[in-house]
Amino acid sequence: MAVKFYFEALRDAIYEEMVRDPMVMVMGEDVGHYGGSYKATKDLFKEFGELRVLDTPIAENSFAGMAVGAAMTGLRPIIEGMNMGFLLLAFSQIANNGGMLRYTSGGQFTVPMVVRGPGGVGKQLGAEHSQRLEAYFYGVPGLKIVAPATPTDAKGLLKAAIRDDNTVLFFEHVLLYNLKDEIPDNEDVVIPLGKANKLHEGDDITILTYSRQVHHCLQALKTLKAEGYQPDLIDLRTLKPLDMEMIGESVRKTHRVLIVEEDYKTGGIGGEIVALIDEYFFDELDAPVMRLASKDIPTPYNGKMEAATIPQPADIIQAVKSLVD
Amino acid sequence: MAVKFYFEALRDAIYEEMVRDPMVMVMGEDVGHYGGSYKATKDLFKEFGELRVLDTPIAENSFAGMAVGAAMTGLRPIIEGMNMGFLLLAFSQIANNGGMLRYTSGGQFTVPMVVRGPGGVGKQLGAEHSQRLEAYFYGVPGLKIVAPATPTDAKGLLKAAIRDDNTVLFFEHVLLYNLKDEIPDNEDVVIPLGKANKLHEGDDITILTYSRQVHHCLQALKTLKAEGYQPDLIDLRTLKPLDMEMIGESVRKTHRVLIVEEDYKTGGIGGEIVALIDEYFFDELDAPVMRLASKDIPTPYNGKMEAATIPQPADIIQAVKSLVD
Amino acid sequence: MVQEMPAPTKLEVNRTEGLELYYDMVLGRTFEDMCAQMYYKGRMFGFVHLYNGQEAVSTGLSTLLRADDYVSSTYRDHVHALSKKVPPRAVMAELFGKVTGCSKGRGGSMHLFSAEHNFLGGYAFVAEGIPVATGAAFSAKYRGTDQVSVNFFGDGATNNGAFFESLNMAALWNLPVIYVVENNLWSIGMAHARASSVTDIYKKALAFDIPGYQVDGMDVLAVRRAAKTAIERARRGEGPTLLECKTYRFRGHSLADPDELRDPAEKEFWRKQDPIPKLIRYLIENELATQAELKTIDDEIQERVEDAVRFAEDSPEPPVDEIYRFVHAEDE
Amino acid sequence: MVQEMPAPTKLEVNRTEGLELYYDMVLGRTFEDMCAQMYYKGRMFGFVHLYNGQEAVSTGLSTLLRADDYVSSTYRDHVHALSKKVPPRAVMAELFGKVTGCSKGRGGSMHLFSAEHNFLGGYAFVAEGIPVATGAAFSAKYRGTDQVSVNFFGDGATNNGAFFESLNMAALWNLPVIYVVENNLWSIGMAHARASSVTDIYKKALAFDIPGYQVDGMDVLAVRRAAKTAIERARRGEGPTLLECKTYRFRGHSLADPDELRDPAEKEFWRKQDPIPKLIRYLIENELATQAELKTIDDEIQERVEDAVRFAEDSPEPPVDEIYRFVHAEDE
Ligand SMILES: Cc1ncc(C[n+]2csc(CCOP(=O)(O)OP(=O)(O)O)c2C)c(N)n1
Ligand SMILES: Cc1ncc(C[n+]2csc(CCOP(=O)(O)OP(=O)(O)O)c2C)c(N)n1
Ligand SMILES: [Mg+2]
Ligand SMILES: [Mg+2]
Repeated sequence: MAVKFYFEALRDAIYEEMVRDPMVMVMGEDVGHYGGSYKATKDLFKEFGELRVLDTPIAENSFAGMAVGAAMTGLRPIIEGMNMGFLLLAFSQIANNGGMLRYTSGGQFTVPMVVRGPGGVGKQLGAEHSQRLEAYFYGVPGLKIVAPATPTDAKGLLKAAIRDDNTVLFFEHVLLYNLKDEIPDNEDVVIPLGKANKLHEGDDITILTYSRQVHHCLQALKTLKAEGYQPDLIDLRTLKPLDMEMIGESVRKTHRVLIVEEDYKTGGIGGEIVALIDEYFFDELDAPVMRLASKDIPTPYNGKMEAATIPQPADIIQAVKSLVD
Repeated sequence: MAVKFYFEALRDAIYEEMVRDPMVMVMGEDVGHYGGSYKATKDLFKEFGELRVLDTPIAENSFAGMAVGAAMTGLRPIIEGMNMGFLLLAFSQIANNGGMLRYTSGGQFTVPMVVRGPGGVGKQLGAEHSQRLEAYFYGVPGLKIVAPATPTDAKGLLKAAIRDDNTVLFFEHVLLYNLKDEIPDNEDVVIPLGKANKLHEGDDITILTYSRQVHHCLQALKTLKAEGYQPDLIDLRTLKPLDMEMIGESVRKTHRVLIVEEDYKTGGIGGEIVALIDEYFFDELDAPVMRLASKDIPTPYNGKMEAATIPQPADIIQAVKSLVD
Repeated sequence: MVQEMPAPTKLEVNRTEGLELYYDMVLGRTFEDMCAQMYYKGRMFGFVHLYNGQEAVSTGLSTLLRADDYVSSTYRDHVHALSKKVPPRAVMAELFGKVTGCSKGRGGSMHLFSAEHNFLGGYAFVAEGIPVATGAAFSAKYRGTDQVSVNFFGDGATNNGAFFESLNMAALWNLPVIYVVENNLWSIGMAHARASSVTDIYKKALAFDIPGYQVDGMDVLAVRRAAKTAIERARRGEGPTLLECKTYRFRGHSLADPDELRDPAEKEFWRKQDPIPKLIRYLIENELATQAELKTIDDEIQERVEDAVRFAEDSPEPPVDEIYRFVHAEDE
Repeated sequence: MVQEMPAPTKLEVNRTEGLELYYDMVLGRTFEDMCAQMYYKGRMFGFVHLYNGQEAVSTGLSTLLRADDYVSSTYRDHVHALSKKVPPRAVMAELFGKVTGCSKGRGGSMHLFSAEHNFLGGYAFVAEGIPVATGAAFSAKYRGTDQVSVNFFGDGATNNGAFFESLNMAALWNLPVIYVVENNLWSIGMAHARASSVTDIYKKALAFDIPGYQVDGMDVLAVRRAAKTAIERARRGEGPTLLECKTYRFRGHSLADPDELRDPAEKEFWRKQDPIPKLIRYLIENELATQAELKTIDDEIQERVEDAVRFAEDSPEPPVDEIYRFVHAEDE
């Protein structure tokens, strides 16, 4: 085991996959000489050269399209959005071609591309740098969407994403890059996409969450356990496709569900999860599934307002009590 | 009363608003000399000139941004997406500025812009021309989203959208432009945003739908009524904000809900509606809210496959029976 | 860097080459005319954009390409696919929505693909294929092959950001890509001069320091000459070229377009430039072929296109229960 | 159309003008230095991009603008706002996240706005403000006013599609807009020459047939000269201008940037071009001001900036229960 930061875990994953497969390459703004805005590709260009770690101009739409063309013809590009929000500019390439081209080509072409970078609400970065694209892209057919909460998951899921033959959107969280964790080293950690992770076994409520909110839930868990609550805490990890098996198994056990998400409540992923739980496990529910999500507002700059925008541990504790008691 | 096509109703709305307010103008590809891909702006440039009916180059990202700047400084631009799908290229301008700029500017600027054009699944137009952006944009804070199903609603809602000081996404349906309807003429038809429309009173099930699926539901209704079913059929018309009042009143009466939507099931608007109904009316429900939506696939070109992709009247009839019986 | 093309040498093509050019252009023309018939007969739906009038561009480029070179296109892609040797049967069957189509009936007119022929696709969004073609060129360079990537698009696409972003990157990295602008003077109902502040598109190459050429897109030999230069440059790893071909479409934008805005005199003027009769005159004058021989080729092509229709007619539709197939890479 | 600027006439500015330029540049410099202090003291958060070194550009343009002219910027927007006369108090308070800030504490460093001053905003996405500024120019033309719209952005933004799309439209419709490129040679850690295939940005005006100028962005008088020409042209309704100002930022990209990639020699070279000492020499040599007078101005500005900090410190935060306010136009 070795202690690694989240950003190091990402870098290790990219490094190991580039060593394993010469077709794996990275492109994006400042991924080369600068090492990536959060150092996830630090010094990789020194080892692999400027073509495999390609510094691009500020042209998200076209470098995403370039990645599509490269992926169709044998490469496995990893594109970094310096902030995932900027990929709004590449929405058409990611949706039309990353998501749909394999289908429209009748299965002739695959687009094995990973689109990764920082998402989520940071520390007063302002509205444009605090978007939650996982919700905007959620409906696009053909895409897989991942959002790791820990260094170990970051490494294992990124390696799986790089090896996946579909286009995978990989949402890191801007406030998790400096999170530390013990990671098994000199060993090939690959965590399959589509599998959630049970963080705490309990039977009085199911908590479904992902990315940074996992840590808010873990914080809330301490208090809740001290007060005798036993939540079944699940880190979804892969947002699309969802691990309905683990979710169902938990719901059948707890009959109560709380979703904790950092994306906007309206149009967020939580709504989809509620609908799926109703569809498959409605009779198991003792209460409506509750969504604890960000407020439906552009993220304000002011610190207190920003904090009030996203779910906090206290909100989670309160929500759990309101559902269980 | 006068009989009008859906595209004529749109044109009348734009014409009347341009006459009423000199700051209202239209911009987009082929909106001028060509009259709009579906003739919604036919010959308007002759009356209002080329500056007020502005033919733009094929540059969605920038003409949307131009509309933002124009709207911030006194104009009320209506931008036409020749197909709404193309506005994926303008996602950042629409989300960042149409949706969020008023907030980030502390309320100093408003962006009274209407983004309109054909959406939905047409007749074998292929995947890229058959997208459902209402779902992709749904989470963006600050936006309003409208989707009229009839010529009267098209006219009344478009006039309301043009007068609204927020950015409004206005989804017409590519297969409805030639729909005919009686419209009260020489009279100012303005239909407020946010108000749904009850198309049939009934008490055994609530059907929530919008745009072209309204007509599939009306078709299904004939059969259902003949067989003694009495659905409460609601055309949502405005997708954001939703008319929770009318929805709630209906749910309290029927205790059963079917959502019929043309957008993708996964990540569609239906999921949000299910979650809201659970949140506010869970105890009223005798059965889980059911979603009848498009399959989670890029729209195939083949006619039979395309038809199988979206909900058909027969599916609606079957769904109603499965819920009511 | 905006350069003059070398003057034509007396005899540019031999008999075999000349006949190949003729065959390819007539195949394109005949195929598209048949599409119009089939569309009006209700055999194909959606937006169908025909290539009539622009054949010299596709033929002039693609007849010089290798099988392993890449071609990508727009929604006006039937003939680009044919020139890259995608069989008429596979293209026609796709337009009929049949499982034997080159996209297995899932794509349709605007989404033609053929991995086997390195035809990277029709792209339905304007300018969408430009970055993709640039990426294929990047891939060739990355893998150390000498493959060339050719991308066809229209004048309207050159006002879109992706055009400029891509040319800049191709220039920065010396990518083996050829940007072929088919300047047919119109973007649906928008005249080129109303959409572009500088109408000479080849001059935009200056902004990226790459070679830009303007050629008569109604003269297959002129296109071929420029194509040779650009392809050799790309093959040698010297970088991209912007090639503007002045051409014209003989039909409306799509079969749904009333085509009311283009001046009849303008249409008439360009009809006289029809690239096929022009090549015929060249072949006859230079005694590379006789009228009789050309007639034989015409008949052969007519039969081939009719065969394509029969094939499409007789082919099965994709089974509806396979509707989810190909969404993910997992499903074969 | 890429033109040479007229040679400087002997005395370009009178005492009043000279002192105004001096005041505006020193205010920008002093304000930004204070921001750095406050950031390190934990008074402001997020990404804070300082303008040190580039003052001659903002000052050279905006001191020639009218109150009703429009200015828009990027995330590096503090000084552009100040030059457009947004009070230091309002800008500092915004950076502190206070309700007295120019965006009421909702926007922050990258989202400064002031309707009162026609400051159309900081835009946090690269090149995002370019179409918006173009739209404001369109609006002026539409409303028949002679307002001018000035947009500041960096060299990196000129590789983005929005730059090209916008210049084309501004040229087509002769919009009164001035595109001011602050070419500081770097986009974060990306050297301009690695990102742009043609490093002379002003030459890209050729692709749109509009005037393009390149000026010494470290010389406020040179910038002012070009600005005058461009503003008058726009005011007369003759159309857009692309103005490339060669400049340099004296600090890292943002206060979070380690700034390890730029060669110390390069930094040293540019430090010597500091526009403020350059203007001081000019004012003294031409006897437009004395050292003592300038010192008085420095003190005045220092006090004004400290006052802005006190104001920001003492101002209240926006009430959290107003968190939904301003999402929709309906809420005042
Ligand atoms: C991004 C995008 N915007 C708009 C359209 C609608 N559209 C289809 S073809 C076309 C005109 C394109 O003209 P040009 O590039 O000259 O190609 P041509 O059709 O003349 O071959 C337009 C506007 C589209 N398909 N994609
Ligand atoms: C669309 C978009 N992509 C990437 C970024 C991240 N980013 C912020 S500033 C910057 C560099 C911009 O350089 P330049 O345009 O030269 O302006 P400068 O910072 O030098 O003033 C980048 C890549 C962004 N903000 N927006
Ligand atoms: Mg054209
Ligand atoms: Mg710069």
